[in-house]
Amino acid sequence: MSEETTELPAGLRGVADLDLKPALEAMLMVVDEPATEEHLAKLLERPKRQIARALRELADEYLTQGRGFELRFVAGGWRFYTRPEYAAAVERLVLEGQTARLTQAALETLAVVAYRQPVSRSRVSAVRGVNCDGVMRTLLQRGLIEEEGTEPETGAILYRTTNYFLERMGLRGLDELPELAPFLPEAEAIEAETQEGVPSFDPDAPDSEDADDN
Amino acid sequence: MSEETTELPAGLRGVADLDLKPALEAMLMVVDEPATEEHLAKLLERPKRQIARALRELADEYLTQGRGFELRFVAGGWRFYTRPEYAAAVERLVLEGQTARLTQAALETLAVVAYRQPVSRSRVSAVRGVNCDGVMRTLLQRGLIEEEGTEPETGAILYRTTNYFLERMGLRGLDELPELAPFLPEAEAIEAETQEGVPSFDPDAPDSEDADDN
Amino acid sequence: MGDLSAEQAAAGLAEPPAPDPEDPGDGVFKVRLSNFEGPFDLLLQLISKHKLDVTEVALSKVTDEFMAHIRAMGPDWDLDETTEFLVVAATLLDLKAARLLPSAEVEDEADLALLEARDLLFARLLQYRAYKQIADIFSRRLDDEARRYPRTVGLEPHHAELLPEVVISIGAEGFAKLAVKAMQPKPKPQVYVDHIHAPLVSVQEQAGIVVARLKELGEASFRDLVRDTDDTLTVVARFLALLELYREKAVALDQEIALGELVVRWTGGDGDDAPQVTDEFDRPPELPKEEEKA
Repeated sequence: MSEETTELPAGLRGVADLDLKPALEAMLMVVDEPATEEHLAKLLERPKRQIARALRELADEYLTQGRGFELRFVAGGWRFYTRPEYAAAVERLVLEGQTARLTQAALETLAVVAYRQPVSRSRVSAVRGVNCDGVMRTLLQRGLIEEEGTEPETGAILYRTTNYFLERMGLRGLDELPELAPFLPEAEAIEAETQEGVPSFDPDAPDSEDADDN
Repeated sequence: MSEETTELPAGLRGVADLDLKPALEAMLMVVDEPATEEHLAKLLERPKRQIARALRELADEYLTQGRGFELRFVAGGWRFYTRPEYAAAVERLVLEGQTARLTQAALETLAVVAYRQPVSRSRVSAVRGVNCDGVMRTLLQRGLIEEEGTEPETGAILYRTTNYFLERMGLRGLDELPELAPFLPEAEAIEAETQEGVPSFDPDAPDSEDADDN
Repeated sequence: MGDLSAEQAAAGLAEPPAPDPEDPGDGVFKVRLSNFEGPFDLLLQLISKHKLDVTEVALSKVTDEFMAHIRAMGPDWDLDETTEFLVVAATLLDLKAARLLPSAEVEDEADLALLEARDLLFARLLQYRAYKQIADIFSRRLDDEARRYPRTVGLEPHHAELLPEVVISIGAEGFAKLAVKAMQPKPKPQVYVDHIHAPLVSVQEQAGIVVARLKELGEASFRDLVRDTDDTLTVVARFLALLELYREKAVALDQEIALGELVVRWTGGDGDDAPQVTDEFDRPPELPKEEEKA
């Protein structure tokens, strides 16, 4: 919800006095695309060479300390990865509770993205009336949606559906998504039902076993 | 993520011989919500107590080593966070995800819900002396509170705080909320009085609760 | 669908630095522009302005200012807000009046009621203050926490590959229906109050009874006019009916001493045409102002 931000703009807090290595660790904790040394150098206001050396030292530390994660230089940038020796543990976690089907919340969110794309996360949350960050991550992870640029005014990341989504829906293109208009009258009926019924459980909805929004 | 174990694919490697701490580190690198000790214990096939100790030791190590990240027990589970000292660096990277601050009205309303839950809107309004419907909607939309059933006598919807609230507050659980008593001289006496429907403010008691809730 | 941010601005999130008084928000927003959040907040602010201890303060000291604030708000409030303010104001005035009386002895029930009202006001005020202090703690806590960013990076590609293929079995039409449902504006939470305000007793109806009786008797005390009922609402309805009849000059009212017997005299003549009694009191309440905002 960056539109609403009243926090100090990022640039206003100084980074120049921060200890370099922990600052890098903090930044890399939150990126999911490899971060280039140039980019990190610019953001942290240090020479690139200093950044490069610090990253290599960190990578060595993790190796020496036998950490379960590692810092790797991949595709031109640095990113935290799980260490392959512990893949078995990660795989268990990944597969635990995963199914081929999507939760009701995920399906609804996907539907909103499909018809509103390109759309920001905060907009999706606004439309659905609940925070959708967790569900959006799931959809990203399952390859059904992807990032597509940013909103010029706010800098918010925009999302669209992927080809994989079309494939799973059995559609040749987005233009094959049905028009919404014919379903609008019916929507009122749905509203009426949910207004008086138990709010979060809709027995007719597909895949309703998980009403949980995360 | 469901708590029950699904059948693991035949080819999956064993986790029993993995070193515990790095295995935990690897797993926590990929979770996107707090992971409970029970869950981790089950996945790694170790006693929960052993898991709990290892996690605490890891958290201590990161602190001692001055890492830019920390391992915290929040909202019932463990998760990696960036360390607050390095917020300035992280904020250069992530613009989205910064959340708008809550207004005084929203904060007060959230406080009442947190301590009185489950609680009806009218009860919250009664405590604050103003209609809270709009603010409650905002808190719902932002995922900080959710519905939890209805009051049997009046049919009024009851609200409680969410796990996301705990996450945002960095609390392990609701029991970590500060005691209300020190702020409330003779809290019990006041509670008792206000529980009874405040006769002089509300001629229609016991329906009173909802009389002002429009 | 830009309504969320507008809604947030109006309802819960920090307003822009220079709030525009012309903002088409609802009354709640306007109240906040005056920089207090309801009667308790105002009262606490006034008390702290005078550096008074809330547990000992003589509320009469801040009563005048409180009243001034209410007056300053003008006619813009909706009933909801006004009610709470008036309740507090009435209590304050009571307390102030009590202090002006020479004797502080607790003698009769009225004094006791006043003491109760004061205690209740204190209790609610203290309670509100407690939550306000907690809100400050919440605020600091949320700010601190906002400086920590959870790792939410998700799976590495080779892990994501382990996930089973997604199955979407609802078909394109089902998907479209779902989209419509998901994008449908959510009904605003609201509580229907019609049943509370539904006129259980009709003033028009009671007026008929009163008129019939007065035409027969010519003159009667109010006590007599309500002798056949012990239901408060009916008594109130008959009283309201009398006020309407008085307005229509169909009755004359006479009360020699305050709280004494109220004598009602029929002045409407002997004709069959009954005086006009409106349904003013029988209409359902106006819809909450909230609706207009949507």
